[in-house]
Amino acid sequence: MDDLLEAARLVEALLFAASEPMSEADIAKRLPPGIKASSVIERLRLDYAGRGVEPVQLGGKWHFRTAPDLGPALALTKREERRLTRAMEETLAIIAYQQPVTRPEIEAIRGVSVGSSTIDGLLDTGWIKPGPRKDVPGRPLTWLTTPAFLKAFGLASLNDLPGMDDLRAAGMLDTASLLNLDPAAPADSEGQIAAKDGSA
Amino acid sequence: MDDLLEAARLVEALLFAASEPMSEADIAKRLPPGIKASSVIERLRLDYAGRGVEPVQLGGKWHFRTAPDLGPALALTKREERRLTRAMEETLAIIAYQQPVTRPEIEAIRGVSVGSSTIDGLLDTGWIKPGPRKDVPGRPLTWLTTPAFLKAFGLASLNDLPGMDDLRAAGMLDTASLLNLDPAAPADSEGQIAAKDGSA
Amino acid sequence: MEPEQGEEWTVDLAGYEGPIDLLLTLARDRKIDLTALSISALADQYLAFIAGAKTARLEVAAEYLVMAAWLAYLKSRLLLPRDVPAPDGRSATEMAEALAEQMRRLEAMQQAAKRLFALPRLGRDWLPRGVPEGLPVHKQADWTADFTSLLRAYGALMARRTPAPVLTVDPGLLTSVEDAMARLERLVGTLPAWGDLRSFLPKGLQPGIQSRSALAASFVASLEMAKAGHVRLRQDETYGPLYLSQRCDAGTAGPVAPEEPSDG
Repeated sequence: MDDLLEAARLVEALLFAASEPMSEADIAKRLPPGIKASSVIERLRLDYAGRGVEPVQLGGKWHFRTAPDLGPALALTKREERRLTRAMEETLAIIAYQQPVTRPEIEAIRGVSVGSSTIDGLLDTGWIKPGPRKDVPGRPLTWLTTPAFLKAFGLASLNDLPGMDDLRAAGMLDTASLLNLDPAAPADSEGQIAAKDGSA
Repeated sequence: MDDLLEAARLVEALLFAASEPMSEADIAKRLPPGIKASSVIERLRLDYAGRGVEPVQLGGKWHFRTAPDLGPALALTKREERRLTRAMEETLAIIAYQQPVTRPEIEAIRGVSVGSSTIDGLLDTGWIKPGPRKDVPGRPLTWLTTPAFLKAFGLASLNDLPGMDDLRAAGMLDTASLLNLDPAAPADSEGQIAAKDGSA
Repeated sequence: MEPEQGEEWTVDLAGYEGPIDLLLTLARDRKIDLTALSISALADQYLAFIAGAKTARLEVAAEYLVMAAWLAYLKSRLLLPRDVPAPDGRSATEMAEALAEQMRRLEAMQQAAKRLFALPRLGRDWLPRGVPEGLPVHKQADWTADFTSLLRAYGALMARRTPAPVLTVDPGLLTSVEDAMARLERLVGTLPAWGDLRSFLPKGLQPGIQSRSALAASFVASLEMAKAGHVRLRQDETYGPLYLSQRCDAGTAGPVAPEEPSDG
């Protein structure tokens, strides 16, 4: 009997049966001595390549999910899905890539004030949450993404956000330089946006 | 593209994600025209033969379940700290001091019957074991403590158990204390044996 | 308030997420490079756009106008032969570069948002396991016991086995119902009228068990005799003294005083 195959059987059964994704450490605990969890997972990934279900990492833990290309065939689009506004999408991206980030920082990047409805709408998705206050004048609240965000977007971790490495390398995620940037930097960024604001 | 493989991918995703088992008719509805559900299921069964999960029929409907031989390996042992009950404590003490001692003898001392759960619980601790049968009518089993008992209580040998005089000196053999029975002590659910012991 | 026709391009601010977004869009549409050198050209485009919007009598949010004023200022500074620092210490080139940097940043985040939202999404593109069976859990007890508690339990058991004080009564102290009845039969005829039951008790009884036993036996005896029709019983108040007399007695006299105080 092929030990790796036997271990792969066990891990696929584990991941199918477990009610939550499992960390590599959790998986390793169930394996016989001498079998590395990472090797078994790699074997499983190969076994399931091109199948209708696949093992993927989500928030640092492994689970099986249906192959994304099958979404339309599974008729998943029938589920009513509230579309996010562009303001919400961009704000979420800024929070995801630059967290912890304050509202003034988000506004500095977007060059426009962020309406309450944008934050409220994102809070409704369960994808963002308030973080600790930032130690600058006014002590603004920071914003973070939640585990539900990683789950919804099928991300293993924040480092797996698309283009994360490139953005970091290009210095695009450096919030320290942000506040000197704003060219039009009016003293008050609040209250100057009329109802036209697309984020409303 | 292999149509049957593509259909098998879809069906495995369907069965994987479905909230309940699906009938062949349910499956057929999701398949493109010209593909027979039974052929797809047969293909899936072959694909999953010998794997850790497999499509099985349950009441005429299909679902994925873990391979039965993996059941024990999937189980997780959860350790939980448990304290001896009062009945277990008394019974263990009597066995420790008076071994080899039979259950009727223990009951005579405790004044209440000793439930099976008490003996089972003590056996689970690994601190008692059955000894030879006593040569009296009914030939009841005697009970002894194990080396694990000594180890658990930090005793080098049974001779290290404090004697009656030690207990008395420590105030643990005080008749007066009987009049103030500990109200917090849990009621003995094993039921009093009437008239067996005048002091009860 | 119909927008005037024949504009060079359609003026509509509703589609933009603020002035930087508008600048970015203009740069993209006009293929203007985001270097400091071309910011001047971009500023022209922006100012033209805002002018167009005003001509079309669109409501232009203040922030767009602030940016327009700032760009006009920047452009005039850039046109100066010598780059004189502004009051805040920044040269026009630095200001232009700051603007370009902010545009690049927003552009990066806009692209990140696009890529983020292109990811396969839970519920739209993929599903997790529908109904996981769950992993079976075997509970294993880690037994803990306290030695002192064990010794205490044993001590209490042993203490319970030492003989408890027992009530022992000398049979000679007790009065039987038969004896009491014989005594009452004998005495009741000797009394003139109603007599307190207690007055029929023998003298010299020890207080306590002996007295109580005699009283209780006499009471039961009196009930038996009343049932048999030998005596009559009377009690004037609840818990009051019980009187008895011979059946034939007319009950003319009051109760006699007890022979001795009762301890009942």
